[in-house]
Amino acid sequence: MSSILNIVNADNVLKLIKEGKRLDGRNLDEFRNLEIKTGVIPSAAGSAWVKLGNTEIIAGIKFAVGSPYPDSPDEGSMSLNLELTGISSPDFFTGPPQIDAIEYGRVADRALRSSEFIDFKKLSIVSGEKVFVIFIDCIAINADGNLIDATEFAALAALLNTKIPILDENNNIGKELSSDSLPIDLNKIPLSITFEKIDNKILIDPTEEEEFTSNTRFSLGLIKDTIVSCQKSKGGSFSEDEINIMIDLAIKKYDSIIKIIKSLI
Amino acid sequence: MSSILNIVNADNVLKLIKEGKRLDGRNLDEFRNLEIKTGVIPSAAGSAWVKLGNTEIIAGIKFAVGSPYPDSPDEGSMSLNLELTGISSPDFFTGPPQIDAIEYGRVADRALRSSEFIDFKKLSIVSGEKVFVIFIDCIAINADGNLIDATEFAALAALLNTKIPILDENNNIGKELSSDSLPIDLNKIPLSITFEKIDNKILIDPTEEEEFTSNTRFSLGLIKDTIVSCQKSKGGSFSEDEINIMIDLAIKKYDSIIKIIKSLI
Amino acid sequence: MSSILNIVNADNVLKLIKEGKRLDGRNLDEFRNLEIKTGVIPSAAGSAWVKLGNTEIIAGIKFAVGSPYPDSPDEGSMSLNLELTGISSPDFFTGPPQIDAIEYGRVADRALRSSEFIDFKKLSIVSGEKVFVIFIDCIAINADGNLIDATEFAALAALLNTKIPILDENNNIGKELSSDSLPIDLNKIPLSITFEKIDNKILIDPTEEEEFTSNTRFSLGLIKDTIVSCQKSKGGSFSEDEINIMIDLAIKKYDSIIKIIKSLI
Amino acid sequence: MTRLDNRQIDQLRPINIKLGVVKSADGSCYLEWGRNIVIATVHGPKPMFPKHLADSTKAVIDYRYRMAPFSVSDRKNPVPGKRDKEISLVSGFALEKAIDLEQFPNTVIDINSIILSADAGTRAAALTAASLACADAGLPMKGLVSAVASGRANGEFVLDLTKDEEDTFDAVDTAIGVLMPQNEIVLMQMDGFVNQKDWKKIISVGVKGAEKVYELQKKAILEKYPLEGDLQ
Amino acid sequence: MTRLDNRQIDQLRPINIKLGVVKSADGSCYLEWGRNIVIATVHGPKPMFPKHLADSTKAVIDYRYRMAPFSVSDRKNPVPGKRDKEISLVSGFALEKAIDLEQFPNTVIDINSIILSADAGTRAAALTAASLACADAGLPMKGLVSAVASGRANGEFVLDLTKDEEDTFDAVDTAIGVLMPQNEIVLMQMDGFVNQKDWKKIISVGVKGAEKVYELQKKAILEKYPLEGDLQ
Amino acid sequence: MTRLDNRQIDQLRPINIKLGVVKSADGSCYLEWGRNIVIATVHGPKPMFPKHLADSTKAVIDYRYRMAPFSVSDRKNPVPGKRDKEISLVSGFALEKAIDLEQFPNTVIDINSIILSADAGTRAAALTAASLACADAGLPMKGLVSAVASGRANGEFVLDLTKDEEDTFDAVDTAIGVLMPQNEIVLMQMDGFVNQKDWKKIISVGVKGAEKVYELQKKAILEKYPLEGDLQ
Repeated sequence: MSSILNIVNADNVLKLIKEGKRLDGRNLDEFRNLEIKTGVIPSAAGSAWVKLGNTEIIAGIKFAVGSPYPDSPDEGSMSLNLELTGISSPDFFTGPPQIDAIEYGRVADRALRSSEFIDFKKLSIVSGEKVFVIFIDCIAINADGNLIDATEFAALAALLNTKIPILDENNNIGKELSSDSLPIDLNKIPLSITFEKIDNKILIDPTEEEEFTSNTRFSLGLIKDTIVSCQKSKGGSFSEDEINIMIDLAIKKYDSIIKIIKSLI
Repeated sequence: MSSILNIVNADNVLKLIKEGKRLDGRNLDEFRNLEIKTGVIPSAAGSAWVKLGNTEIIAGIKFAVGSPYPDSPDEGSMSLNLELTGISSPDFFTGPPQIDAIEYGRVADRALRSSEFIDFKKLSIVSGEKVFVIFIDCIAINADGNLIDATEFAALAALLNTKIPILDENNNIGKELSSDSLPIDLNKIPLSITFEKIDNKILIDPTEEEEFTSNTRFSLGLIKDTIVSCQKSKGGSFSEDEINIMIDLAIKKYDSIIKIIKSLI
Repeated sequence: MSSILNIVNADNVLKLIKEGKRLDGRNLDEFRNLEIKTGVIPSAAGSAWVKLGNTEIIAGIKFAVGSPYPDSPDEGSMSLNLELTGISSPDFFTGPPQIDAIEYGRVADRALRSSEFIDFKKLSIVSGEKVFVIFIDCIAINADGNLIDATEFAALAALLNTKIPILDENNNIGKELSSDSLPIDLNKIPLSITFEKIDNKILIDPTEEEEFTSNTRFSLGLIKDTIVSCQKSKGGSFSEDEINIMIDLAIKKYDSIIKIIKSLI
Repeated sequence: MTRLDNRQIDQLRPINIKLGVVKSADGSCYLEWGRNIVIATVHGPKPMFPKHLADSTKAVIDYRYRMAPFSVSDRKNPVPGKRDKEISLVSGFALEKAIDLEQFPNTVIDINSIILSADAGTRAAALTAASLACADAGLPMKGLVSAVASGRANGEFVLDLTKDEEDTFDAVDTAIGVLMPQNEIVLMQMDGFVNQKDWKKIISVGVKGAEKVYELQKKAILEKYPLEGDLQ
Repeated sequence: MTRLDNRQIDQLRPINIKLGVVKSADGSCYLEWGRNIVIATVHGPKPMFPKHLADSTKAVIDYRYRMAPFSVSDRKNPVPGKRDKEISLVSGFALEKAIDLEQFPNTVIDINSIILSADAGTRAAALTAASLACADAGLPMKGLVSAVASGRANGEFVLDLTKDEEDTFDAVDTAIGVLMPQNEIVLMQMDGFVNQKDWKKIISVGVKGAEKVYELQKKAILEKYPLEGDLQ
Repeated sequence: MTRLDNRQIDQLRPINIKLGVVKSADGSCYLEWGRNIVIATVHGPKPMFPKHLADSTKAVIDYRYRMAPFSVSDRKNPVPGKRDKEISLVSGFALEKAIDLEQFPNTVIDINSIILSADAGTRAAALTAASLACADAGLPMKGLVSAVASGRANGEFVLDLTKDEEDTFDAVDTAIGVLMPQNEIVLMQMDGFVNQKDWKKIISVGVKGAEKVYELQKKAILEKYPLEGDLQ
């Protein structure tokens, strides 16, 4: 992060991109290798360890019992939190969440939330009083670009791997997990797909060097060809055409990645 | 605030004050022009926009349902908060309240509170359990001196303009406002009147330049000739005689200002 | 704290220690004079003012009514907090607790807690719902070394001096104290005994100069010859033999100090 | 087909702009947009402290979006939350291309927008006002950021949704900020559930809507600076 | 007419002062005032960090008023609240005229007062003790700040109210700090409901009460510094 | 006599070590210890900011022990608590003698350990992993810190307690960190209720257990650095 290496490499990234090439040899529209292991954390109700190239994120799920929101008295809720700590970079501080972690976490959260792939109505315990709250905690282990998508994939994989805890007689979370999975609609699994623009070329799944070189980011959340969320970020701009191109590209990518995610179930 | 302009002007303020004059031509015991608009914020239960010379404060009222204090189980309560943010000055930080905002807000709050012009006993909902809490949030839009009085006037005007919300079946705040005003005793409306001392001259309603030049402040809260609060501030001192003079001066000023406030009802 | 005096004195401390001597003339295994006054704070339910040489700590006890922990529904609880503020040193900040205060407070707290000398089962009010919470607030008035032991002694003395408040009809803390002392087992009173190592010599009850000179600390919590807690701290090391020697030394010291503590009852 | 508030589907709510309202600021803008009320101020450029946050090649924008506690239905805690921080971040980014920041290396430009009253579309209103406050401050503008929300409500593609429309069952809401007259998209945030074809339509509605906002922005600038208006 | 605690209406509670009680501080004061107990310490002057907070013409006073968690009826949260911060601010101001700050440009003087036990009048007790701690620190004093509360309880104008008197139905409470022997008012805070004539009387009672506090302060200084006492 | 999990009383749980797992760090270690999972990383030495925190004679260690929110039975708040801070402090101290810090004056070495899954003995596991991450970072090591818990459960003196053993009625738990091969105790924290004779036995069991941990640490280093292993 922000190391001298990035500055040196920015030059190389830029030179290659002019020829439509990338430092790691990928095509502009090619994702890095995606590896996912689930059930890696025995203490969690669900967990996943995602490697997207050299970027690594661990997601763990815990349940709590909370009050429902007044406008949805019969629905559980969820909360996604991304931690960028000193583990993954000397520049990340331990302490209050910094702005990058807030943005990345919120973009990943919106993709999951808007898709409505979890049926929160089935996570009510006592109508109007007690519901399940799903805590999705994501921790960056190695930061090499595209933390948004890696976070979203890790959260997804962990949720798909989750078992709901057994409640005790007072409707509190017990020590054991049941055999029940989360009420998930497998036809509505949302993916986050992130682009950067360098020298007017759009590239997918950026590395840290590419992010450092680029000044324009676009993230989409989608289910097949249904769009559920988006975020334009950083100081550059896109034309309407470029937005449309990225929409089409993201839709094309959905199938290959969702296959990897669904293979975990 | 603390701009080079203030330093330059301090000299001029000082020169003029020796002749009993002020930079803006006012007499020492003269308030700036006071303009108040109420009902300016559709989302608030009451609101006011105060212009005192170039100083501008917006106050907005919201209600919440809370628990009463143990020693007054049948009384509602109120909380005044002043925000000095980057909006009104590059020197005000967004974030935790800084010491000026705390002091000004507390001085204004004490004037309102000690006067007992609101009958909090009529703001109980369920005895000992639920009461109305009145939140008075004041935001400085332009800071040109005497934020204490401007804040107090804005809070007052907003309270006089407030309608109590309708409660829903569970005694929670509903979306609509009733036609009921706050239970206010119009004979007990307190005003804050603030003085600064420059070169042993007492002046009323200081501008920012005057505040910058002065090292001694005195604020009074009063209802006609009844005193309800006071605050001496900054590093200078007053004689007992000077205090008595300011008390008399404040009482003289009460009528003209209360007329403006009451004209809003 | 961290004054130039400490740097100068470090040299002298070191020279003397080579001859087995200390700057204040004590033997290596000798505590400073310990004076304790109890009942010094009329507003507290129990209090003590401890002077250990020039180190002075005031401890005050307050009760609150709280919920029991889920795994001990019939037990009260306690919380020890040490404040190192600007009162005792220009280097202690007022504000969030700094790391030294956290460590010293936790070491003192563990000695008290592990000893189980307070019968928390007798501090239940309504089984599973309401229990007494004992707040032990310790404030450093003068910091001249060994704040850990002085804090623990002050907390102990205050607890031994404490009267339980009378509850009102709603089981809230009333204004008056009863004549009931805390349910304390006088055979289980734990003492904290702290050592530093300088030039391979072990010394007990260090002054601030000695702490500044030393890079290795060891604190024991014990009841006669029963060990209830320990903490090794700072950047140096001990051999297993040295640990054993300190255990024996601490046990030897227990009687003389517990006599002073018990004389307060 | 008209809407709950009788607007056409591609019609903006009434927008009322006044520049230079805050005397102590270098630039400012008061903006009413339907029931939204925003004030934006600009202070700077001024030297950046602490210095290690400065950029030696250009001015840094420090944009803060805030909601007054009384601007929403239930009183909002005045401490900025994650949503406020995220909106501040991406809105600050959106302003970067509108100002010639290279003219002021090692400085910071403080831009503050406060929502006094909220009724959907507050980030767009705040950004639109902030862009005008920058112009009012005499900053060297390359263009204006014109922002608006577009989306779907009750089966219609509509411009500039109200809170009631945001709460419909099929609502899609896309906030779009466009650098004008260059017509470049500098802000875009969306929540919803919509097929790609429809969403592209929504974006198109939004971009066209931003042009309407731009016309109003230009008009407001020309009103205050009749002789200098070089943005038309 | 005497009071609940049998005092005359213009009589102070018993005050007990001891200087130099905190060995590590440059100056200190232990003060019992009725059931109030305060310790005040002074550290400095010392260089101010960070430097941009320093004043190149004089020393800056950093005064902190704190209440021990166990000093009041219900345990007080140790995190300073708005009341603590306000009292710290105005009390620090009150000390400025008592010390020749111009002798120490670019420095800070840390003054800390902690209330160990509270029974009304704590800000006055803390300020009185702080002023003595400054003298004990050998700072160049122009005078002492002598503080006390005066007010009304049960229809009487009384000096130095207790908590019980503060809680009477017609209570008025005015904290007054006077720079002595100059007789200048440097602190004044009031809450109540009282006509101007009566309040002027209360102020007068307070100023006279401060003189009584000053006599006790002088005595305490002379006890510790019998030869150097130039404040009588 | 064996234990709940069939171990011998002086037997460690299975330990699985992998060095160099975090690409962006200067050194790193993944460690499974029974059901505990830890990752430790090292960044540095690098210049210390702010400078007044630097030590002109040696590198400063900034060690942070953290527990992932999902590592324990009830979700842990991600904000570090007093326990986290205390463990970070004493564990950082424990590493000081293991590294030749004098080689890097005015710098800081950031060492982070995060507990991903917790089942008793997490501070020992974290410290053991941190020490290996330092070696992996190529820091000039004087030795390794080998840490383990020893104690009593159900009347037996046992090495490396599990959570179930910690919860027995007579449990004593002593975390011990030993600088190896020097055999110096650099960390020791204990809670319990045990006579001195038994506790000395427990310490002895712990020190011997640390040697076993050291053997596993050496093995892991030799696996990754077969030619350079000068720690055997």
